[in-house]
Amino acid sequence: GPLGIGREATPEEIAAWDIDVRPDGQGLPEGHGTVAEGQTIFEEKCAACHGVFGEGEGRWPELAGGQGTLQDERPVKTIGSFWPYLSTVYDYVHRAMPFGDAESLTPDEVYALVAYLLYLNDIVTDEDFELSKDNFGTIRLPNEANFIDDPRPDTEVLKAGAEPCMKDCKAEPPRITMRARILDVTPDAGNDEENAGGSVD
Amino acid sequence: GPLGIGREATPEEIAAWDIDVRPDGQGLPEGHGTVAEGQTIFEEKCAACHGVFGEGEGRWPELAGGQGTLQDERPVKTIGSFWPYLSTVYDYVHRAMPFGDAESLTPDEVYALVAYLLYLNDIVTDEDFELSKDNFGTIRLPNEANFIDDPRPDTEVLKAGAEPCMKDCKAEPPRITMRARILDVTPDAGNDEENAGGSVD
Amino acid sequence: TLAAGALAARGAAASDTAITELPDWTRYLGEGVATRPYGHPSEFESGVVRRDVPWLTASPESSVSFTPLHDLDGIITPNGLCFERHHAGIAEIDPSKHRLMVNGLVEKPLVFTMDDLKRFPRENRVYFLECAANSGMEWRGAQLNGCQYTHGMVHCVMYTGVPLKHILNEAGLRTNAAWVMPEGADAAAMTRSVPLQKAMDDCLVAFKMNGEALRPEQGYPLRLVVPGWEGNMWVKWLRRIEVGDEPWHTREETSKYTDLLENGKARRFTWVMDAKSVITSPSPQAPLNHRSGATVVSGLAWSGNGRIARVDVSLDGGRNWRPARLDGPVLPRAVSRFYCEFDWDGSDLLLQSRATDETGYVQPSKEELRAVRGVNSIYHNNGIQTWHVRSNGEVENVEVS
Amino acid sequence: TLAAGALAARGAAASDTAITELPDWTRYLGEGVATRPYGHPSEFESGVVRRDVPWLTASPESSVSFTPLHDLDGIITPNGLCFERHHAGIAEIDPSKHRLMVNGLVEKPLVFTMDDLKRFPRENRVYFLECAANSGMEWRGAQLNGCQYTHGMVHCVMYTGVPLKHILNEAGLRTNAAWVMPEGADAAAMTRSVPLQKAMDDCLVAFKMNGEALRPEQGYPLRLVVPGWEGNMWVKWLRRIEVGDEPWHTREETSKYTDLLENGKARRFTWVMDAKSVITSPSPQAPLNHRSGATVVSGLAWSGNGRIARVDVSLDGGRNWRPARLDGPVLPRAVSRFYCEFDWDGSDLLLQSRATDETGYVQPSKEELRAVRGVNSIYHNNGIQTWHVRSNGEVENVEVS
Ligand code: HEC
Ligand code: HEC
Ligand SMILES: [Ca+2]
Ligand SMILES: [Ca+2]
Ligand SMILES: [Ca+2]
Ligand SMILES: [Ca+2]
Ligand SMILES: [Ca+2]
Ligand SMILES: [Ca+2]
Ligand SMILES: [Co+2]
Ligand SMILES: [Co+2]
Repeated sequence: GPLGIGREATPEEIAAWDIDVRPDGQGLPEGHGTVAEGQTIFEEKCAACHGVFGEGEGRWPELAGGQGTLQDERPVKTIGSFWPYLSTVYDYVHRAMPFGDAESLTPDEVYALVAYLLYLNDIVTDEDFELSKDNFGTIRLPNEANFIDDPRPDTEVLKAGAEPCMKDCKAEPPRITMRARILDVTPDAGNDEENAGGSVD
Repeated sequence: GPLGIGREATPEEIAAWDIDVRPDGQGLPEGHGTVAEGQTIFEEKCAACHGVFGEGEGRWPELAGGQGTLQDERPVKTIGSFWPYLSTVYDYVHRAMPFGDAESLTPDEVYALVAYLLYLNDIVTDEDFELSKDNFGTIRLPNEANFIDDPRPDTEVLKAGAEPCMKDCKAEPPRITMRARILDVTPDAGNDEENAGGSVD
Repeated sequence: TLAAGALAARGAAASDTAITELPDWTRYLGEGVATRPYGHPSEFESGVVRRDVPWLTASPESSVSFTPLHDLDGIITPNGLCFERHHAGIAEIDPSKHRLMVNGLVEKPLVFTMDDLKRFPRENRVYFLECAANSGMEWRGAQLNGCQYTHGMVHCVMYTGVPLKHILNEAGLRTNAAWVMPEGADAAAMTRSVPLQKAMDDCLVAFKMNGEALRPEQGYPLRLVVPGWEGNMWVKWLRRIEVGDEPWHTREETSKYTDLLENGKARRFTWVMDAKSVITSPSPQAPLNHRSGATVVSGLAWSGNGRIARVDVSLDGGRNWRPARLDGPVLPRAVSRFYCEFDWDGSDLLLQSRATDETGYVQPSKEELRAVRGVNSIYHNNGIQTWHVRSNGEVENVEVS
Repeated sequence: TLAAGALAARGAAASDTAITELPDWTRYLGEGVATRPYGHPSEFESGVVRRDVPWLTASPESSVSFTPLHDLDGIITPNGLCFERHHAGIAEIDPSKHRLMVNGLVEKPLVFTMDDLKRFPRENRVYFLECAANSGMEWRGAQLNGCQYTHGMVHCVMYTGVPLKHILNEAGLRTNAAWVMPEGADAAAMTRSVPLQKAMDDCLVAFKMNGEALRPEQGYPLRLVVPGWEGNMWVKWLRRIEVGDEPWHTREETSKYTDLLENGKARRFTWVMDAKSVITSPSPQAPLNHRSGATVVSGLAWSGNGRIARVDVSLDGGRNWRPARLDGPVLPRAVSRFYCEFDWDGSDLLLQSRATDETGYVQPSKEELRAVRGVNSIYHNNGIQTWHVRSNGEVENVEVS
């Protein structure tokens, strides 16, 4: 049972930190904003990094586009092409963006920005569309159904007492098929290769 | 068997590092020095810390005296009162002294200093006494016989399956018999007590 | 076996002045005690550092720096060398102002100070933390030439913390509680959904690593520990735990940390870090300084599903294997150190290591993994690593047929 | 048991501005990765340091600084906080110039570079290192007010090193070999006599601690590890190992590190560190910040003779005992962490801990020790430590009847 440690949180304290939003709408605050309002805010607070059309500036991430590319050699994963739930957009924009000024947006501003992000991703097409707590649940993202549960293990598992292959596990002596693309990564020798592509997630 | 790692040491290399001296005399180099010669060197190189008579200066250690004090409340342990073997004096003075200029003394100088340390401890009384490799083994220190082997464990050892005392292990409720002498040791509060006596060995 | 040539060459040589001329450190006093109240490594170890690869990310505040695995040994990662993965830089938190809140499906929502948390029963456990994106750059092929970069988003320390179950029981779980959501106090305020069974099993709310307070880069003063599961769930700068009946589908488990397959579907809630191993020495940043004879191959193996059962090493690119020696404590969900000592004949080698854990799971080759996952899943690349060792001791990251 | 008063007091209070006003670290970016290639603790932990007591010794170069045990947890001591004990200050050695020589009763005297040593098979082991002079100031009574000072000449890390037997076998032992003498490369050039059986058993020639190179204060680049035996034998800055048929009776095992008894005889070659324990929290430097209710007593126990079997804790000065909980890995010749959680009624306490090791040896009280050893043996004080906890949470080092 309880040890008598800590104290009860006040409702005001909980309200200050309880900012998460779930797909069923739990956690959405009262508020509303239109695509047009969102565009204004986006151009002021977001476009410098994410691009006017959410296409990404330099190395900053893109927020729109890429629909239908998930099976390409280089998939483009954005809100419209990949994210399952709109609630995640609200939740994340409010808690983490703009980068460097987190939790500075009001609920109305966040609703407006989310509406604009839907517009950039062609999920809504009307600039006068208004997103609010009341209609939030009616918006479904295109890729919602394409997530599956973890089926692992998905490679070899030995039966009890079995050993992995130890001898002649390959028919032919192995040949080298690829060498390191970026030979010298150590920053100190001055000959680092630049921007070989790829990123860390 | 050997793995073929490393290389053979040359005799010159071994001679540079093989400086240890054993009680049976193994390791003593050729050389000699008198008490009088040792006094000259000691006063120049040692007395500033150890005192002209080896009595110790300030906090630096004493090197002479204390014979017969080992059962006193505050024993004085020096070469004369406590050390078992003279070889240790040679070995240590050569490898570690003077403090800050280790291994700077020649064998003749070390023999002379050891002779002088014997004189300061009244083990030899003739200022013209000369110590050398040849007569080194004839000098015995007074406390040689008073060392015994480790007999531990020397307190309670439980028999297999037994438990230590858990209840009513003292007849009376314990009283505090002593409190910390040095209450505030932390150097940061500016109220440290000075020189409460004792040292670390 | 004996390297006869090496022994023959070991005859008398010229004396080494490093021996015959006493160095200064044998003659003169060094610095005294307490000149270094909190010590630091020798200046001669100044190359042993975390490193980043600037072009990998948009900004250093949302980025990674890698553990120098090639320079380390044993199973403990020194605190100052644990890889970093931040999303809004390092929060510098005043512990006297830090609070932990528990709210949601609880009898009583609670707030704790750091002093409060230290009154709960606590535990000490050695656990690895691996980011699911570790080795992510290597999915398509051999990319970065060094195990610090290919495998350096892993570390292993002893955590001291309160089992999360004690904290949840203090608040009292409602009967429909099924998930918990840890949340960070940094400017990324990261959140993840953790199933209640895991939360009540072995999760810790930790405040120490390797005996001292968490480092700021690792979440000072408080972080979540989710043994064996992907590092992203081990929320740093932990400020809140919400209890709920459904997952939250946060950005870090939807946009990110889902594994996109060839067929366009994406796996979600891929929590466990499968068994994995890597040879840390020799490796591209740790070439061999001798040309033949007694040689030590050293590496790490770990599994989110428990203990490592065995590690095998191949010198010929996976065609033939020999068992390696697991050395020191083999602890569940911690790294294990393995060694393979062999007599090198000086010829080219294709070194590989392959871990098997206590469930029987065998670390797959990269080809086996790609066959199942494609090349765009980004995360959970636990494929076998190959190093090409040349006769001159240099080592390169390669792939083999 | 429930602290009813504490629960009742836990009702709604005024809101904490630390929560309702978002702190800067939740709004703004922190420093990016790789701004700290070798990290350091939070500035808020600046009090967690080694400390010395200047009046204890003649000079800081031959002196000690103590591990801050009261601030630590678990069983791993962070490298920067390991106590120091030097006799000529800290040698700063260039590893490329450092050599290890093996000479004496061997088939072939050998010289090794650091690279050579890394070609031998190696091991990783967690071991405590305690100076035999630890707690030496406390023989006559309660002296220094803090476990950092009363017990701080102990640390515990994972060593990586070569079993000494491999190195001795490489040189080839002559049949009359019976002792080895390690020697340091610093300006104290410390030597000790180690019986061959111990040398061939579990001694290591170590080059890493907690995964990275030894710290200069701990003997970089090489030291001897003599598991369970007094710290003075673990020669730092190791440059030579001589093999012989008799002990050398060096200064460090005659003038020092012999145990003078009441009858004027002195024990020599008192190698093993007997079982010992101490409560690290609460302790004088770690007072309690609450006045009643759930309380955690934390401490360390260790034995040079193997594993700790049990630790018991007393709240009433040794009259009655309860078993403490050993937590985490319990390894032979390493420290073990113990805890005792209890419901404090706020009254004065006389806290003690008592270790028992796997041989059945029970940590004695200080009176029991004095009865056997007198008060002038300086070394091997492993007596039970008593802390007086007051109602206001303050703690003092005391002795009791
Ligand atoms: C100074 C640069 C910057 C600014 C300004 C900025 N962002 Fe971001 N944004 C980022 C970075 C960097 C990330 C990725 C962070 C990470 O993954 O740790 C990101 C991520 C995002 C994501 C998630 C993308 C994904 O696919 O996971 C969204 C959505 C987003 N930002 C929206 C916004 C909005 C809306 C604004 C304005 C209110 C904004 N951003 C302002 C830099 C910026
Ligand atoms: C700058 C101070 C200093 C000078 C000069 C100095 N010593 Fe010392 N000596 C010490 C210190 C300090 C110790 C104790 C070192 C330790 O235990 O680590 C010591 C210890 C000794 C001891 C061992 C004492 C014991 O009881 O264990 C002997 C013998 C000794 N010195 C002899 C000499 C001789 C001979 C010289 C001159 C050639 C000399 N010393 C010069 C500081 C000095
Ligand atoms: Ca919520
Ligand atoms: Ca559009
Ligand atoms: Ca480079
Ligand atoms: Ca010798
Ligand atoms: Ca005289
Ligand atoms: Ca003070
Ligand atoms: Co995953
Ligand atoms: Co001893």
